[in-house]
Amino acid sequence: MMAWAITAFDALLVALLLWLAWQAIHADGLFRAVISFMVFGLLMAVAWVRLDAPDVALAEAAIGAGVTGALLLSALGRLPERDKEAPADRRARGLAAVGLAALALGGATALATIAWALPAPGLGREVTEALPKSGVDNPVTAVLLNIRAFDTLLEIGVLLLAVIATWALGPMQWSAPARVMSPALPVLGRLLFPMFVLVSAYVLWRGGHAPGGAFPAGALMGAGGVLVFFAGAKPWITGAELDPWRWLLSLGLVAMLVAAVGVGATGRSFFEYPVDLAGLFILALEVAAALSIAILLFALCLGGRPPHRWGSEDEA
Amino acid sequence: MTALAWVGASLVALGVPFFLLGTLGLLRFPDVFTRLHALAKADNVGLGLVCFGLGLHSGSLAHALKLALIWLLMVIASAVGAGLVARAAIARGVKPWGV
Amino acid sequence: MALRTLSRLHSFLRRRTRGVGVFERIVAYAILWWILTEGDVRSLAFGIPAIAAAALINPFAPGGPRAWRLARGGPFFAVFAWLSVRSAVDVAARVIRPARPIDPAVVDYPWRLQSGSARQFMANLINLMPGTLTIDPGEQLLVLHVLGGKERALSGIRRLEERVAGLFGEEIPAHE
Amino acid sequence: MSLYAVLAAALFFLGLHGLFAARHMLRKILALNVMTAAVFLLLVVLAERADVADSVPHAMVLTGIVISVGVTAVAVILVVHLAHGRGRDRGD
Repeated sequence: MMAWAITAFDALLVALLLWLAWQAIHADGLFRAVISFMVFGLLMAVAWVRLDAPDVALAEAAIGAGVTGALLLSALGRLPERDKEAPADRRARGLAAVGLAALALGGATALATIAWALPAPGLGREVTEALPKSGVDNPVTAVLLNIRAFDTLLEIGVLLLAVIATWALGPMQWSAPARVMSPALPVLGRLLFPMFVLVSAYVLWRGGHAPGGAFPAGALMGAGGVLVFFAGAKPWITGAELDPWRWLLSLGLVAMLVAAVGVGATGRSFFEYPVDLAGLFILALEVAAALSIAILLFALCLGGRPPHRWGSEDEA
Repeated sequence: MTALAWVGASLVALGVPFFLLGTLGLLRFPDVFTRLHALAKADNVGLGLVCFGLGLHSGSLAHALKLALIWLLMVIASAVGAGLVARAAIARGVKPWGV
Repeated sequence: MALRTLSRLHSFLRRRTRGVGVFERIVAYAILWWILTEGDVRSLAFGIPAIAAAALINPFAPGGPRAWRLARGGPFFAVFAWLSVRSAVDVAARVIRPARPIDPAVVDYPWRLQSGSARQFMANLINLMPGTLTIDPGEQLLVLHVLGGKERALSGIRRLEERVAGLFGEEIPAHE
Repeated sequence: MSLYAVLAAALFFLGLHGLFAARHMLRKILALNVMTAAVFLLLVVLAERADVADSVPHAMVLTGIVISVGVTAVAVILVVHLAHGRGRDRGD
């Protein structure tokens, strides 16, 4: 009975995800497409839970539905009217589309089959062996900040590059909301801001021994920042050159580099923490990475270089 | 299962129809305002019953409080959200149906 | 001595945050933290800075002094829960009945509440009450969307306003 | 679990098709994101097959999700600039 119900649930979830993905690409109207994509992200989080990947589910829920949704919706608001509709969308050139579709389906199925037929991968055993020496109990956190910390270093680097790229394109493309939609918004922002702080800290703390950690926490904090920004708060971060908040953008990258190279001073290799201090290293890097990811994601959502000073005209 | 767990499970079962009816209202009601009525009110009670039921089912005070917190946040979000959507609709010149 | 330091700290924090109830907030957030971590003491290394940050930093200016009467919170919540259930059952019944009995109307309701926070609270609360939805919480008038049964909804709103006034400790004129 | 492998293949194809068939740039970005989700899904599904729970793919996907939001942000801002005809005639 239970197994049957679970299979039915999986089938329903898969069907919904496919339908939403189709809607995101082919639905009438960009707004509908973007909303479909956001719901797709939320349901993907459920799929991650079903696939025993709760860490991924947390990040997907905060980023996929929160940050990406905010990005896409604010972009939609900034597109000129004439550009919003794409009338020929649905009648994409028939034959070519069908051919392409067949080719893509064939290719994707072939790839998936090959991947499925390959011997079961697994670094699971290696990770389990290294876990006691890593300094944390959650294997995903151990991989992210110790065993494969190099990946995380580069990832934060990519995020920083993305912020630099968007800021380099010019000043903000969507300013603070033109008017506060309702007096309820600041009240809501005031109420929710402490919640975001507390829950992010909680997720960060949990990362040491259970699903959670710097990425979901950073994403949550970033999403919270975006929310209070749209509720009418003036951000701390500005475009001014010597703005101390701007240093937070590179805090994660700098902290990780210092940790990576710093251990070299004691004759170790890149990211090889002293075993008895590993927990401390990870703790410090997690806090730095979470703060940095939060502010990087927030900076991305600004859509360009913020003004030198958030003037009072922004809150009108 | 203990008696508490049974009560919890039946509360969860009682909550689910509210979600279904709220969603049905979204489909059956004619305009954005009436749909907001259906969603905000039905989901508030539906989630409340589900969270309360799960809290009883878990048998742990901390779990129950956490679920209550989730419900509280959701109630705040849906009350404020419904008001925002209604306000935005009026600002865009949407006329209420049947008025 | 310790008491004096504490009271000095209190007034310092008060000035820093230009608001009321820093200590109340710290207590409230500490309780929240306790709920989140299920009382795990090892979490305090994260908890203390987080509680402090949540209590001291807030990008929004504080609202007016909030004079919630805690003693009235319990009864108010009971009324809220009962009205929520009634409103959900009401809307569910309208959805199920094949005739779909709705008769929407937009009504203006003159505020009797005075303070901003009480009005804000009420305007949002209305969205969860039987058959009413806030469209615009204006300065003079509260514009409502009613799902049907205008008079009944309005008398419900009147009673709700009196309850909110009680919760916020406000005196409001009786309905004529 | 093989159901999710099929989902991964189908999503990848949907996204790839959309990437070419969709006209509007924003839709192309959505299609690209659907493809990314498909790749993540395959990674995690394959990790599920291993005998010992394998957390490396999970960590990779976590990293990937954050990178894809960075890519999406840059792409979206380029689309907005494109729609306003900026970038050619303005130096700043």
